[in-house]
Amino acid sequence: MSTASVPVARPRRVDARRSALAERLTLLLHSPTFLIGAVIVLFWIVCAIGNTHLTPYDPLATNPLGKLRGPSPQHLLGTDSLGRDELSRVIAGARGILVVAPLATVLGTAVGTALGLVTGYFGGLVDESLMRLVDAFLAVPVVVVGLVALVALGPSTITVILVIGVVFAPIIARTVRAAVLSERDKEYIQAARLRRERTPYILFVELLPNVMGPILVEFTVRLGYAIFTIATLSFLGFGIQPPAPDWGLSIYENYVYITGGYWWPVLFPAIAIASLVVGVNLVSDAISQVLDR
Amino acid sequence: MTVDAVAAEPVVEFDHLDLAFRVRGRWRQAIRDVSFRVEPHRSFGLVGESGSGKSTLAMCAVRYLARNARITGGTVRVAGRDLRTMDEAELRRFRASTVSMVYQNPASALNPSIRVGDQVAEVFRVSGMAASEASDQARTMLETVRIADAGQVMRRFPHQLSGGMLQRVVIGMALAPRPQLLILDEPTTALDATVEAEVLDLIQGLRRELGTTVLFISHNLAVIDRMCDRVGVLYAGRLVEEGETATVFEKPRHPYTVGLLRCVPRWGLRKDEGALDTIPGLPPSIGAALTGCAFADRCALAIDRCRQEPPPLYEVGTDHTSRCFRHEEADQLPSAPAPGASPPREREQGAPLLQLEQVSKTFHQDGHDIHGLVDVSLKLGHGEALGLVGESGSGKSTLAKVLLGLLEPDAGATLEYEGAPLAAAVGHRRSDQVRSLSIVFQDPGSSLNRRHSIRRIVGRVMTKLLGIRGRRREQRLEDLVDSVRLDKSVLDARPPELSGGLMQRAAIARAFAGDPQVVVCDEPTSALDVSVQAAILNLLAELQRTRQVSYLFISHDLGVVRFLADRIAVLYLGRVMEVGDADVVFRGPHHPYTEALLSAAPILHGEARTRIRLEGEVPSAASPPSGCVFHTRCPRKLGEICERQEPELLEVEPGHQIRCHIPIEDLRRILTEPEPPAVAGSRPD
Amino acid sequence: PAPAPSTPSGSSSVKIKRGGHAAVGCLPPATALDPLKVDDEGGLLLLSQVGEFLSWSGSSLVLQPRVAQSWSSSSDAKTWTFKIRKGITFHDGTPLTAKDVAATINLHADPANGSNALSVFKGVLAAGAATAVDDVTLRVELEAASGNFPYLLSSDNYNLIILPANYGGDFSKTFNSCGPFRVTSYQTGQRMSVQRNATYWDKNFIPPLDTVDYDFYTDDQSRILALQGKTVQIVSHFAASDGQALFKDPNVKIIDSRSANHRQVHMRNDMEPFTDKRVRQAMALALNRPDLVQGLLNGKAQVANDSPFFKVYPSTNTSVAQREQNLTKAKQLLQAAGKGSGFTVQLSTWRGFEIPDYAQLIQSSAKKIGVTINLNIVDEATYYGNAVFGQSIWLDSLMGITDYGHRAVPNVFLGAPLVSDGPWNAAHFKNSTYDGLVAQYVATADLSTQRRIAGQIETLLLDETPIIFAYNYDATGATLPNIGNVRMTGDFQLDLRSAGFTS
Amino acid sequence: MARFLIRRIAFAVITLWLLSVLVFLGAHVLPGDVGRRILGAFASPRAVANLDRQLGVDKPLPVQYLNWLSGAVRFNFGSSLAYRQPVSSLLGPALLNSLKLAAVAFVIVVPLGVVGGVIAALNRGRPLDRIITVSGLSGTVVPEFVSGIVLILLLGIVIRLFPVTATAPPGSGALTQLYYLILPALPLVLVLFGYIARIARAGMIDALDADYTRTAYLKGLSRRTVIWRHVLRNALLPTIAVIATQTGYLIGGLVVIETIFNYHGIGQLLFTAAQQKDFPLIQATVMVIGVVYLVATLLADITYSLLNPRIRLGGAR
Ligand SMILES: Nc1ncnc2c1ncn2[C@@H]1O[C@H](COP(=O)(O)OP(=O)(O)OP(=O)(O)O)[C@@H](O)[C@H]1O
Ligand SMILES: Nc1ncnc2c1ncn2[C@@H]1O[C@H](COP(=O)(O)OP(=O)(O)OP(=O)(O)O)[C@@H](O)[C@H]1O
Ligand SMILES: [Mg+2]
Ligand SMILES: [Mg+2]
Repeated sequence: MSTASVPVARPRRVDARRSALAERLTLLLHSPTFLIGAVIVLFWIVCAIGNTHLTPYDPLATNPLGKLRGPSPQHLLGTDSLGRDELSRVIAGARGILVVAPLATVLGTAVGTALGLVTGYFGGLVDESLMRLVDAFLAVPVVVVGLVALVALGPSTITVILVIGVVFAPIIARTVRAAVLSERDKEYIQAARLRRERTPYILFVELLPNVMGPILVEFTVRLGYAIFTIATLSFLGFGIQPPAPDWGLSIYENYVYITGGYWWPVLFPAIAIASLVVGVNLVSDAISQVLDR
Repeated sequence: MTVDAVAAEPVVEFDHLDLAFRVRGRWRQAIRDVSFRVEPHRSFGLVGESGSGKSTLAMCAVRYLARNARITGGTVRVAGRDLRTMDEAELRRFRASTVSMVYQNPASALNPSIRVGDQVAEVFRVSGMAASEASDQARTMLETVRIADAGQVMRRFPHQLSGGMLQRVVIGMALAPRPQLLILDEPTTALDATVEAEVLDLIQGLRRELGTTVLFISHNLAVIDRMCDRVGVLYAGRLVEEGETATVFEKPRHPYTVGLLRCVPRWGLRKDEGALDTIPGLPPSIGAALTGCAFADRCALAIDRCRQEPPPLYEVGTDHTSRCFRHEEADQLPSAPAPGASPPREREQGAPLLQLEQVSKTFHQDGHDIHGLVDVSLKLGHGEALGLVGESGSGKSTLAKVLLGLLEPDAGATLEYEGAPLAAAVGHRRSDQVRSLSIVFQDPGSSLNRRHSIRRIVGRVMTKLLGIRGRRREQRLEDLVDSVRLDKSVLDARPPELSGGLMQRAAIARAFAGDPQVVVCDEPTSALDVSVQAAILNLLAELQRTRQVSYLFISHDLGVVRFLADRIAVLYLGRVMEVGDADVVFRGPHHPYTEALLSAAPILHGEARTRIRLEGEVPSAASPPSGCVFHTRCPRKLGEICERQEPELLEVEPGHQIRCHIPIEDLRRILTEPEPPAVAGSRPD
Repeated sequence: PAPAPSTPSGSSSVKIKRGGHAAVGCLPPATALDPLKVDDEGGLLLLSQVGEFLSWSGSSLVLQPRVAQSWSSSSDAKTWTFKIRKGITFHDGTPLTAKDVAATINLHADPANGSNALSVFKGVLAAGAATAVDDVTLRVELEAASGNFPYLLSSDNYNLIILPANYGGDFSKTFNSCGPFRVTSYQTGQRMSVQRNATYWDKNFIPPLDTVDYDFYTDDQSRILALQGKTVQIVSHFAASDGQALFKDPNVKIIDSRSANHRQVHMRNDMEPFTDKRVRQAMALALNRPDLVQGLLNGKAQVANDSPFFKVYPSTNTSVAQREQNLTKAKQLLQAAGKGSGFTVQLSTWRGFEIPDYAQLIQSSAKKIGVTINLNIVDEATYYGNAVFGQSIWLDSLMGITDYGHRAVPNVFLGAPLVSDGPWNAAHFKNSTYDGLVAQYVATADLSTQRRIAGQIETLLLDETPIIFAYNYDATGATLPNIGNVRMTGDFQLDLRSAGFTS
Repeated sequence: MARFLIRRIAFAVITLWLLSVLVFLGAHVLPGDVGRRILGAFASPRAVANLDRQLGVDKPLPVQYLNWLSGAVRFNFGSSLAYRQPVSSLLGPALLNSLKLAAVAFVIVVPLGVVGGVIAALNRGRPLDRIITVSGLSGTVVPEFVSGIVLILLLGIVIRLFPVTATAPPGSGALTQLYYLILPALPLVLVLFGYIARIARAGMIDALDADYTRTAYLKGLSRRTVIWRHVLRNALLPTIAVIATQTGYLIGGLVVIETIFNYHGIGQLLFTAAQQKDFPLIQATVMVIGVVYLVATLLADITYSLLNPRIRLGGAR
């Protein structure tokens, strides 16, 4: 039945579009924001993986008589209030936060995504009531919710992950919902309904891949906030527990000494936290900018 | 401004202009060596497919370039001045007095938080006029663009005005400083045909009145034909042909122009009379390296030379240039093959395939009832194509969705398919019924899941609706993409990797994947360029012929509907105003609304017959007018009865129904009347 | 550096000028100021400023008479008679008599009132035991002999400020007692303001300061900052472990007072692996006590010898040898106990003072003898739970660190945490010989006999090591250099009766 | 407009109610016996049970909730377990203090952030833009306790520019109080600056790229006029709403800042309440924080709608 004179259309642009992806990647690799961020994050990832293999001393080895020694050739970043080597603790501290924060964020993203997909897709009463609940939840700052929950449940790494995850879920749900709202009226969803797909299929196979962009961006942003929040909770004494070489905890433990001029056990973990959050956010910023183009 | 002083030199002059955009880190050439000039008091049209660089050229003429744009060569002179040499203050004065611009979307062209009057007055304030005087001038200007109650309108914010009204305001604002040059960039593309016609009339009138030079940009050849003295055809950033509009459209000398002109469904052409001409392939993407003629890949006349060196500009007639080595043979561009001979369809006897009775659909929004559909009854026969026309918001898509079961109609509606009742919701329909109805949406970009491969998108339908899997499915998939004239490699592509036309073909493949009996096509070509549109229409016609499906074909383009539809239903505010065989509906006697739609349709080659113009815009479906819902805009309103009583949809001749108080005889008489009746706010000249 | 010798109360060492306003940076009271309920440092400090006790247990650990002029006991140490001073008036002007004192004692002794002092009185003093013989004579009949009974009614039992006989439970509104200062305003969570009590009974000790503010600071850091920033002139207490900055600061005067404040590291004697005393001994031998004293507490502590007989107590038998770190011996002991390859235990404690640091130091010491310790550090309320067996991490955990405040005599430390039926016996230590020795010790009033029995107890506890007592630390506070005569007790009660700006 | 307002207020009320349920449930699902908390670890179980009955905490949850809610609407949140004082008498002064601190931070940061964002947008893509955005971003993401400590070290201890506590001596004048509040406000300013600047920048860029801006330029208006008359108005409108939502983060930050600076505000109150597991106080504090947030966003929305003709004058036509 094909008529010879009617040419068959080939996807001539396939290569062009593929290379658009490649161009985005190059763009990312040429973005100074991304590069700086990535280098910082990578540095800490290496520290997290290398952990005690990279540290000059055992980060847990105490030496009460050698406490609070300033930076010196033996202890490049000095020692903390229990005489532990600060450099070793800063390096080893990367692991905890780089495990806990991503886990918490993944948890929050997973739950939030499911929630956002459902509320956004169904709309109506489900959406209204869930969103009001989310509003109520969000009326209280994350640190406060985290603090109260950890007080009640008792601080431990697992509870920190759970609490941060649960607290982030509504925030992520909101973003996902907004993305879903702009997707759900698209006609491919109607097409799916027309072939009578089940709701889970529509949600997870049709919708989800199309809202991955915002989810990815939100994930990286939340990751930054997770580090921020966990460090803050640790600083308040409700996060990661001793003797972990956690940065927030180190600041909490050594904070009382800064007025005495013992700034190093506070400043270096502080720089570590700041650099990691800034790094993650630079990466996140660069990704969202490139996705926007 | 004295007309004679500048008469000697052109108002706009592009001289070997090159321009590039920086995209994803690379400079990409978008305008290539464009030269043309517009003489004073003339109107120059720029046509070309989307992305050909029309708007970019316009922006060059006001030196308002995107941040990532750079002029890489050539000059632009407006009113004798080289724009590139102006400093800030000069540029400002120049913009204030010499040139104005109107663009596509009037709603975004006005500042949402400033009153309309102040925005218009601002134009006068720039030249140092006092506030009260500026405000008076603004009112006068608004009256000039025929805004009734200008005083009222001036106190409004943009969001309180309709699209047509806004565009008038914008045009008024543009003309306020009496510029030498007015640039119109698709000024009516966002408007309904009826409103478009009105706005074009207005522009035409004012231009003559004020003697303004116009640069008119449109992708619509008919609009250019109507509005412009000269035309330039832009292709991939190159001006491929330029000349007097009449000459160029009459005797095009570039294969691209020839192709473009042939793509448009000629007035009255029907699918059984022949296929539409098409231009295969795609324009090169922005920044592509071009060694030869940019069009060579798509040109049936192309010879080796065309691919090796860029053709120079040939003088092909008086003031007529073409950038083609084979400009002399351009009109010998091969035509589409003879019709696939779909024989004129015999009038269907017996039971209709699909029947809708008393379908109404009321939406509830913010406490308002919006009557999307009101008592619609329609039939669709076996293998029949029913065209559905009407302005935006008339309920076309709503009807399609009700039919498919995506929207549940109000209680009291009956839907029957092959004599069996059809449940309202798709979830409650029998699976053979679900399979039998399918749809091609308007925008393939949003109707195909951009994260899934075409194989998955189309194959999933086969699996879900036909239960076919594995090897058999693969076989069928290949057959299907073949029958929609797609290459098999498309199966592995994802929608964003495809052009609009290819995507729409894939969407058509999906619609046919479940072996449907009825395919709803909701404006399947309006998101596409004309060259692509023609191919899609041909394909739809061919598929109907080979697969014996029925279409519910929705479009606002009467030419398109005419080409494809066997019967036509005209909707207005959710009501069927007229329904009948396509020939009859086009020939008349018409419902006044149908008549107005036909009059408004811009037609190439002076075929147009301006009969009646509609005033204003469609009333809100939340509060439709009393009586005949059309009475507020009807130029043939009888009188008080129209406001009081809603007319019945009456069968005026066999197979032809009209909903109007005017007796059929009178409607027939109108048809033969030589002189169109005067319309309120009449022609400017 | 040697601790400042404690100057006997009453003798001014510096010249002070009268008048002025001073601010004290102190911990906020954890609860409303109720003499019955106060059990925290912030609260007891404030009570000591407003209230007056029968006697004052200063840094010498020798009682100084206050409301009581003198006291004596029957020969069996079961009946005690106190002579009450005449001419004392409450802040509201009513005169104080022995009736008020008896009422106060009985108030605390009645279990129905849930006084915090009950734990001290338990088994010694029952409700109604105190009677006013006349306006100036108070007699107290004990349930069991107690050689050190006056300490139980002294400032050492910080709840026991003397209240009027008609006390109605509204102290946090009236603040009516007979101490050197009277309250002018009280803002919960922020500060208490007082003015000198011009009618204070001891005319030699009418405070030179006109007014004093007690500003509440939750954490040590901000208190220290406030002192350095001269926002406050006196800091009632900072943990010696946190005070690094102040010890170095030439613009700050440290006040410190030897005390019996200490931490007990209990090991469950009834649970593996601590059922074997050799394992417990090994744990104790792993600690380097001088390092702890220096490193953890900046030298403001003394090494302890795994019994509550700290060097500060006059009754302590110092001839018993001090236990020292000996890793080799510790490993041998573990080997002998069949734990040569080490083991893993969990150490529970709560987050406060230097305790988490101490826990981490124990952890790394234990590591040296092959013992892995996991830390479980919770908040205070969680750690103590309901404070009864089965409902308290403190009493149920395999190993834990518990904070014990200062007591002027070791009786409480010898009893509740160590005797077989002791309510705080977190170590689950059951030893009848020990119980007998303690009973003997408590009933003894004579110092040399006390020392003899103490020697036996010390030896026994060193051998059994149910609990590690590694150090007892000084009470440390600080003032600006222009403030003089601030004195402190081991309980961090301040004696500002002669404090003021130096002239 | 009226419709919008009613709807908006109704939403706020519903949200508030949900918040009260969440807070109440939170405090009751969490472990902890009220009687035990009051009487302390060493009280007898009988006394604890007695007290529980007196306080009504042995009643079914819905009854307790209603009791609590009916008190809460009258600003009566019961008694603090730790302080044994009406919670409201603690909350009032603390809230006032926090509002003072927040106000100082806002007064500094809002103009700074908006101006920063506007400048960045006007220099889009240039180094100045990058500097503002990246430094803003860095300030935003660094926890307050980190920046707070560094600021204390620098401004309070090394160069002694500001006092290191937040509370001015009693009886000091407004200016002195302000002086004491600047250092604690700075970490908050750092956090918010980047955020506000970012939003203002985005709003500006949207407005700069909008067709109506092009229209304005093509009218021949000067850049100045275009920006002041056409761009800023539309650009900064969304910023208002965003600034209000930042009160949430602000209060989160207050917990830390007030702890570091020993400032008797709602954050410190919450932190001590949390440490002491003083649930009535926690409940009330969290509730008050939520109310402050909701009121702030409500006010912002109302301001926004008053300034936005689209909402003020209702839908199209
Ligand atoms: N700011 C920009 N940055 C990058 N590319 C641009 C920019 N503006 C336009 N382009 C590209 O330049 C080409 C020409 O665009 P232009 O808008 O002039 O086309 P047009 O003919 O007006 O099309 P349409 O009919 O769709 O309006 C297109 O490929 C477009 O994608
Ligand atoms: N989900 C909805 N909620 C409220 N009103 C709706 C909804 N969908 C459509 N409408 C209204 O119903 C009327 C008919 O809309 P419909 O989309 O069917 O028009 P249309 O003829 O397809 O217009 P167009 O040519 O613009 O596609 C319009 O007034 C529209 O505003
Ligand atoms: Mg364009
Ligand atoms: Mg439609």
